[in-house]
Amino acid sequence: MWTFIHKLGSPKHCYRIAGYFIPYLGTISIVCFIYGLVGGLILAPADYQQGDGFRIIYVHVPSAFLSLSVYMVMALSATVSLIWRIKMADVITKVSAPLGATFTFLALVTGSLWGKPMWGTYWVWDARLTSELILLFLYVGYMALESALEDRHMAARASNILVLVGVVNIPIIHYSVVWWNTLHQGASISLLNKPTIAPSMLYPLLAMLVAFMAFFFAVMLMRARCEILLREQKSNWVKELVQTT
Amino acid sequence: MNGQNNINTEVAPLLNAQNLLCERGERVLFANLSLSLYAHQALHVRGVNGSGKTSLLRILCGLLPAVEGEIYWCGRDVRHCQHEYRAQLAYVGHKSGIKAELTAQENLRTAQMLLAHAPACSPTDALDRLGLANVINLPCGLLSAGQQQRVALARLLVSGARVWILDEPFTALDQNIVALVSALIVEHVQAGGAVMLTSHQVVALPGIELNYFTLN
Amino acid sequence: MVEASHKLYVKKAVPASAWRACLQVLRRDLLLSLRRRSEFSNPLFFYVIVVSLFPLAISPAPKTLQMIAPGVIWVAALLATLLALEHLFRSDYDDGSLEQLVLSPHPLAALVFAKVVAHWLVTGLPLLLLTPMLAMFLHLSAQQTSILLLTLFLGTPTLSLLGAVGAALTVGLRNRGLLLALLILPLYIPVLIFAVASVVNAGVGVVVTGQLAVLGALCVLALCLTPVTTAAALKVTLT
Amino acid sequence: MTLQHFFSMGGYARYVWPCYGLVIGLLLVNWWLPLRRKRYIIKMLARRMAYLDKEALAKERQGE
Repeated sequence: MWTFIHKLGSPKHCYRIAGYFIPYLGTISIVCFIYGLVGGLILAPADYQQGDGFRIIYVHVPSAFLSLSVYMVMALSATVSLIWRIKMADVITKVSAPLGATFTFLALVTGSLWGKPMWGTYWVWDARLTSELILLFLYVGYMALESALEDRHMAARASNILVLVGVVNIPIIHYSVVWWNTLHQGASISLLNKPTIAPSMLYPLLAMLVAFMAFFFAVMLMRARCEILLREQKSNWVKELVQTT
Repeated sequence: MNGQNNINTEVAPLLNAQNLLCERGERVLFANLSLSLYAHQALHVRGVNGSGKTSLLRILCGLLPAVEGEIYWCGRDVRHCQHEYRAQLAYVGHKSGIKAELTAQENLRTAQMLLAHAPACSPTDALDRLGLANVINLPCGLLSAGQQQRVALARLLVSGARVWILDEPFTALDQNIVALVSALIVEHVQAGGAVMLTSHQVVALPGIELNYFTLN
Repeated sequence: MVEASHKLYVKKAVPASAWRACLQVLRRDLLLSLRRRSEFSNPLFFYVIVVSLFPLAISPAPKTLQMIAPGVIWVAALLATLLALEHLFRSDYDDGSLEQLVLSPHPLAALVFAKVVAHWLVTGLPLLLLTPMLAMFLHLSAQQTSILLLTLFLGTPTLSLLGAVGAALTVGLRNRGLLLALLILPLYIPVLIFAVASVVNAGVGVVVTGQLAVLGALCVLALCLTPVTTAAALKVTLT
Repeated sequence: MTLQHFFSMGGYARYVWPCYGLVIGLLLVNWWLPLRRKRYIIKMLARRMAYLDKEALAKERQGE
């Protein structure tokens, strides 16, 4: 086990391992995506309350879930990088941020599009939508700091610290927003609590969740490979690789 | 004390660095560089501009983490004796570290408090030794660059640290002040301390033998 | 040539303990702020100006002003603290005394905490002293004003402490003003929510001890966690 | 589940289809970007290495 972790430290090895996993993750994500789409859009019965509008949850819930779990992945790799000083963890944190921001943006847009038929307005200061919005600010702040610092090592370590500060604040922000929401709008049903889910509705949702997760890891590893090539361009394994392709 | 300072290399060196590697941006400044500094020793680090002299000094005083390599203080890894290592080491870099609005005395009092080691001499004595007696109560902003550099060097006396790491200490100093500072360095080395400095001028330290370390 | 006979090590003073070093850093920073008044008076003028913009922008009617007053004062205080955070490490970074702070054997977290306390005394406290006047501008009742002062007293240290982390992360940058706001404002949201809520509830006569307790908890959390984080951030960005 | 009903999404077509379109669109873009970037990096590194080799060659010839 230890040699495996040690191997992860070497960029050459990471590049190869990432290359090995990408096709598998890609196929998983495509298969689950298709099943989720077919199941969600066609097979699942319409919701008695929201009619067919509820089908947006097959896209909204996975992206909302992903927006938070990507931040957790970044927090994990930031901790690994700060404590064990594995340089590859910096690569993972850096490449995951734009993906996390994309998922958060998707969650916001699909949430507001779902809100229109239910509540009549595009933007509703619902607790979860508001914390998604703040999460988007955290992502943007991370990416801004990462790109502002020129020196690569300093940029990585400083933004790792910011991610950890962010991860401590996420639950605080979430619960203060939820409390603030109940204060002003009373305990009205929150837009996003899932209606009672029949199994035929649930499985496509789980499939979409798996599809999104597999998609995230596949694309993150692809971006990581690009970053590794750039960072190790002077080492000879990259030179050989460039010559062979 | 005879002219030749006796560096007994049996005892562990005050400061010892093993195969350091330093990068700036994508460029490797130096790789597996080893260096040791003994008590009673003055070391002149030489190298062309951009050869990484300043980075080396900053690595040795703990400001800049080396990409690879270990640093030992009196034989023990720096990470285990942080307190003593930092208390016994004083660094004067390109930036003087002097607040312009404060007088020289106030600056030195803060510097004195910042170093846990028993302060050697009071701020006024240190400023006397550097010939700054007449400007003690002036805000440092009004002092000339040479005078501000001397206030920074006075911090070394006040701190009582055993190892002095000086980055171009003689810039902006005129001849007799350079002699004054050299005398202080000699006195410090003879009293058992160690000095590591970089300088573009010829460094004349009468009374002690100056070792060289060139960075290519 | 100064004759070198004068013994260099004159007398053995007592070694400075971490506590006295922190006090000295605090005293030095307060002295510096007194000699550089513009740095801490600007955020205060900004605070007053921003608050007095709102009656012009929205409406001078006491009813509406009373409704928006807590939010306006708190957002203005937030932005004023953010403005003042620029100078927390910047001047020390420029003249190199931040390096001396990092090189000191005393725990950097304690020294940084002393600096943040000095910064709070120079910006947080004056904000507090100005607030009664601004509360009067916006027709706040005495009860609400007292609760507002209490929330500011509990909230501004948290703002300074959290802001210090952002200031440390962006100390080396050129265009850091906006970046500091982008990094730190999301982290200010819980303090803003609970503070404004307790002032609004106080106006309605609801018991506000709960919100104040949460504000106190946020303050204590910031007191414990941020000095260490700021020290780590300084060590990273100072190389 | 007639085809016509499917497209109208029970009257919510205006909200469901833009959502799915946007999601699938953005995911495809995110999938395609690294592919293009990797090709670009490989080409750029190849060009840079060719340039360095040429320079080294030129220096050798001067050396003789």
